Amino acid sequence: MKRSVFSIFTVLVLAGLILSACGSSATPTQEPAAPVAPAPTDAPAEQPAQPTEPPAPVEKTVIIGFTSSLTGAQEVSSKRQVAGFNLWMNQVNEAGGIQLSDGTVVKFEAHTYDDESNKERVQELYTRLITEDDADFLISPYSSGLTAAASIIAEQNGKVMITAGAAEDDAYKTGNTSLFQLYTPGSLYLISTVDMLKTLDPEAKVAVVHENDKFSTAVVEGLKPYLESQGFEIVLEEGYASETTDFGPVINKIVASGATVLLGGGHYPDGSTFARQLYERKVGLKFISLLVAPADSKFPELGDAALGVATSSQWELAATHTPEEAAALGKEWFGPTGEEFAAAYEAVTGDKPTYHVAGGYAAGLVLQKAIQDADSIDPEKVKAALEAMDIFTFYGGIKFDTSPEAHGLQIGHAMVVAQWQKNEAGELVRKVIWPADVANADPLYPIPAP
Amino acid sequence: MQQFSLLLTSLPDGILLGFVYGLAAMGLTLIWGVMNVINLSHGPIIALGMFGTFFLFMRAGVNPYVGLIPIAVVGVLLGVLIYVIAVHRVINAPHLSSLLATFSVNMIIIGLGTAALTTSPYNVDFSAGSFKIGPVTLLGTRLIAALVTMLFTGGLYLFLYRTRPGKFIRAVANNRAAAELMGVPSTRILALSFGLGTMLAMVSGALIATFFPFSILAGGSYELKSFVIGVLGGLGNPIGALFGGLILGVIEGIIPAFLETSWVPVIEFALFVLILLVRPSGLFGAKK
Amino acid sequence: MTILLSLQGVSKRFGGLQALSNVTFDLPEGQILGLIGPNGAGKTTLFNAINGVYPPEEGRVIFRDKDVTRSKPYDHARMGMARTHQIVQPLNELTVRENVMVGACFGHENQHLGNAARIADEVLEFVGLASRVDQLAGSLNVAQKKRLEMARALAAHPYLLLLDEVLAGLNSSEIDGMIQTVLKIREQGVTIIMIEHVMKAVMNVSDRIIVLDYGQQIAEGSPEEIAKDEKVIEAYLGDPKLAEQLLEEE
Amino acid sequence: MKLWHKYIGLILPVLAVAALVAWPFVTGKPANRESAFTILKAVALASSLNILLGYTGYVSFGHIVFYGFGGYIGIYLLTAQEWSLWNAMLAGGLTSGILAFLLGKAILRLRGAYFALATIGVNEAMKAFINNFDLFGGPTGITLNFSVYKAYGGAAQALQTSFYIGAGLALLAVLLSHIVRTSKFGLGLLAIRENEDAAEVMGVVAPNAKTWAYVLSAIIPGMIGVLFFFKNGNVEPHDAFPLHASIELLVMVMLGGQGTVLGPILGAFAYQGMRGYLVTSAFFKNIQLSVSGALLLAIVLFIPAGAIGWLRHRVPMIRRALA
Repeated sequence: MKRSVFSIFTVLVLAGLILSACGSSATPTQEPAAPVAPAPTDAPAEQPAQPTEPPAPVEKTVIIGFTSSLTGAQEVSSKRQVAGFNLWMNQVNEAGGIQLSDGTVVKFEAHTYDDESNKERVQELYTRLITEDDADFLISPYSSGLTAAASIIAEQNGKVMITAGAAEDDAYKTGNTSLFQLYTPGSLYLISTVDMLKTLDPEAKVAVVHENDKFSTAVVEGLKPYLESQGFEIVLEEGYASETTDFGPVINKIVASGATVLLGGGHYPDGSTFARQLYERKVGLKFISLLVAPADSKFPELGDAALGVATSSQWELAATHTPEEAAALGKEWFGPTGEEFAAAYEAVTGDKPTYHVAGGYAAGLVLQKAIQDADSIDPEKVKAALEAMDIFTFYGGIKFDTSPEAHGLQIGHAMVVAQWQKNEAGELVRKVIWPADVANADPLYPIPAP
Repeated sequence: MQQFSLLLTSLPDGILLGFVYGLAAMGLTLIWGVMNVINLSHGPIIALGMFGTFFLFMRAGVNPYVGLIPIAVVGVLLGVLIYVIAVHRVINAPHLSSLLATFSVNMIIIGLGTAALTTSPYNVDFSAGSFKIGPVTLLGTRLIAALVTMLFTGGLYLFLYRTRPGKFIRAVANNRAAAELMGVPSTRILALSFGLGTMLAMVSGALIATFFPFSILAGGSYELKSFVIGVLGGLGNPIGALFGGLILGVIEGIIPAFLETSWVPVIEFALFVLILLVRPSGLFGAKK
Repeated sequence: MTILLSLQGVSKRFGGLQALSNVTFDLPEGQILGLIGPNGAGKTTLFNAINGVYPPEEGRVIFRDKDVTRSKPYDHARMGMARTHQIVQPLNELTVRENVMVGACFGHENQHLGNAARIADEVLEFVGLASRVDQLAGSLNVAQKKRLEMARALAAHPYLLLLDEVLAGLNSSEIDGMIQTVLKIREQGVTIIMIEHVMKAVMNVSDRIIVLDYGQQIAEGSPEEIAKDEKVIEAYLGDPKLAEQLLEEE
Repeated sequence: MKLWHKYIGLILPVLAVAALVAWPFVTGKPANRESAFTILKAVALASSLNILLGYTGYVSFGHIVFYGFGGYIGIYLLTAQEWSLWNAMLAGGLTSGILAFLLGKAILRLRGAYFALATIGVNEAMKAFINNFDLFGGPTGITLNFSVYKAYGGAAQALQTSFYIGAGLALLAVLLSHIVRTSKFGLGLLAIRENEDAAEVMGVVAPNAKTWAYVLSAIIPGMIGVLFFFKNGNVEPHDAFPLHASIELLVMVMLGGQGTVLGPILGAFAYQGMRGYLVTSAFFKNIQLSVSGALLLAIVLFIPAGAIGWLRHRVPMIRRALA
């Protein structure tokens, strides 16, 4: 008896959940207006009405849609990217929004879902963002794989999508027209590191050891030919599975190969593990550069294992780009300085910004600039403004490829090399060591033996 | 020659890790042996053990090896709790029911864990030094972990063969109906077995945390390893699991000397399926 | 007279136990062969050897002029051999009709579902389960499950029917009913081997009887001959008087 | 009356799928189309799995391997060999079927939990292998060029088309499930599920029947894989062989009631509907996995036969209708 009562209860609970699920998704249909009409048609419809009356300040809220990885493998970097974006949005809104020449004031609102670092629902969620939440512009999820799936939804709906954490090149070579990449493409990630190495130690024997995933493999594909063209010997090339925790065998191979320099890595979890075990095993490499992980502010949790580990960074506070630099290059400057940005971020979170934060912030900044240039929020005009954009911000140069073969690929941005070094107080700090003109420290080369 | 020196340097590591993998698998295989349940909440339980070390050591400053004691106690209690709530009702149902019941426990733990701890990686910054013997570097944490595993294996052996509850467990594993007729309180024994299995998983997690970073999701790959090890050593044979763990550790040490590291899982899982087909009772079990 | 089934020196061992040794006999078409012997004599093992569940290590099983020693149980079934199990094995979550249809569909006639349903209804009528066709097999009582076993075997319209203790656990009127059923089956031209402990029935129905003891074939002959066989009486019937009584009971 | 009776077991499932297809059109919202696609995909996969799990009684924990393998083959042919989507889908389904045939010959000898473990091993080995297989792009996977969509009327039209194809595949899976359930072959499978040894004695050629059931349960997942990765625009190893998706499929079949045509459909609705709701709900967002887990546990413990099974046991009248 008791048992069947419970069964009925369970069925009821389940039924209730399902009903409320249907109910919640059904509610928007009760809105009187037909929401089916896409956003672009709204704008022209209103414009003819305006000349009849003197332009009163009309406030328009532009909705920015994106998913983020609140859980799963991409969580750490994804959350930083979102934090950067939110900082930009709050600043713009607090400053009263963007003034257009017709008197419209544009403010922003973010709509977001958790993609669980999983491609299964990304398309569903982006479709929901566009059609239910009426998002006007999109920011990409974090990581190349998720972005590739989301970009198709952006493309089919003609929505502009600014991609931040999606460095891998392929996604921009698919013939799409709506993606705009902020990051330096994956294939160019380690080019500056190789240039630096050339000046430090042209005889270095290089081991290329990387995570076996989309992004890291793309980086390595770009790296290898460049290394060879610069006359370096690659003594080991090795991929490891993403979930690897024991790097012992890999490290033994590095030792056996006689390598003096290690280039590679992948994302945060594997990279931090790799660095720690390299240190524990006293491998004694002269130089280590890993992707992504050392760029995160959590990296010094490794203690001394972090010392000397370098990374390619999209942006570093210490080497932040300046209006003077822009002027020297003859480029237009836009947005706050790096110091202003960093101070604002620290005021909100108490943490120093990483390049993922900067990327998120810059995504907003680029959109703001494009809306200002277009003097409109019409997607086509904004897209045209993005295609014409050639500016400098604290994050660096931003210019998009407009050729049909690689539309939206970032071609204006350069990477810096950062390395964890100790300051006078013995604390670990991330120093910029390359390019020489922006560096605030000399490379620690070779890394002192543990 | 290079391969030989690679083997020489990689093997000891593999063996030391193999012990700890074996300990995790022992928990899985004990539960399988006693009640024919494949515990799909094994992975998250391992992860809980990892967080046990993290909170005791990083927050309360307890030495990780002393911390094993409270973790083991919590493990037994947690296991009994899981058994009573989720497993007992489906113990005689078809396999699918117990698989899904333990999988729902998996979802519950991961869900709560994600809400409380996020899925970010955690690190236990603990070192027990390292020893260099010729070209071979042995890490202290791994050495101690292997020793602790041996202690636990010995303890488990003594418990199963020398104590009354242990004998009851073996009786229930052998033939539950007959054991019940002889007056063995089978429900309590089943709950205790589940508790022991959970304890072993948590302790192995606690040890792993001293050398690898982890997140609430980290248990998944150790759970898969435990399946492989369980089958290598013979499902239901806790001592076999230790040898299975050693074999897996050796495989992980050897393969990279000949192939790219990324081939390791291919070979592991192919071997796993092969052994299931050829010798389902494990390498050390009687031939079927 | 055509020989339907022929066993030639069939032997089977389980570990150290010699379950069957050198069992040899010919079974002509249309006969009922009784198979008796004490518990553990190897009767069910012999069935398992005949229908391929546990193929014998030595010897040959010839069915309808084909060597089927190494064939699988389903090959035997498809050649026209059907059996019941001593411990009933109903397909619990299927209906009674579906259970019987399995027999008709996959036996040697290889019937379509439509025909199989018709045959199932006929056979269930025949064994007296017509009122339960839509019930789940798991919900039947033991006697009904025994009839279901029989119905499944019959639905295959086999040449050879192996009956493993279909009378066990039935009361005497049920036994009489079942005996009539068995005789009716024989009338349809089906050859039968039956394992049975109820002597009255075996002696009554069988054309010939084989006695197994410790896997050995200790006697073979007509019911009368068996009843008088010293070895049989010693091994199985125990008491000659008891044996005579059994024979006279009819 | 007789005819109605005969086909009611098919009509209800088809109506359920049809309602799902109609939903985005009635509400006029493309987001619902995407949600409907997610559910249709689940219906197709769960109904396929049901042939093996529900009818034959073999618990596969790695069924998603056919989805990933077929998907990879199809996407490879679509990009590198420039096949049409149709041919690529057929090829994906076919190769998945062949894989199931070969695998089935080997691992269907195992019973119970051993079979379940072997299927996990196969899935993980395949994922690791593809990760190292350069022809399929290794870890980078394969990315579709947008020009591929041009042949289908551009990206927007291609997504619409994908939805129709997905609906077609779901319907196909349901039909297949119904045909198997009501066929002689299906009766043999049910006999194997109930008692494999007894079934063999009655003449069911279990090894062949099981293998064919495995093949039939693998073909549509292979085709769905091609379609999904075509729609998603790329395929990577860890998206193609997610172990947890295999388990989710089991949960769906279990929720609705294994061994019935309608069960997996309802299960797919309930599970995907619930997950979709929990993921986007402000209240449950953070603990949605735990809530799903607790609900699943309650169902496993208290209604193990699933919704349909529960009804069948209590209301014999509708047994035929819900077959």
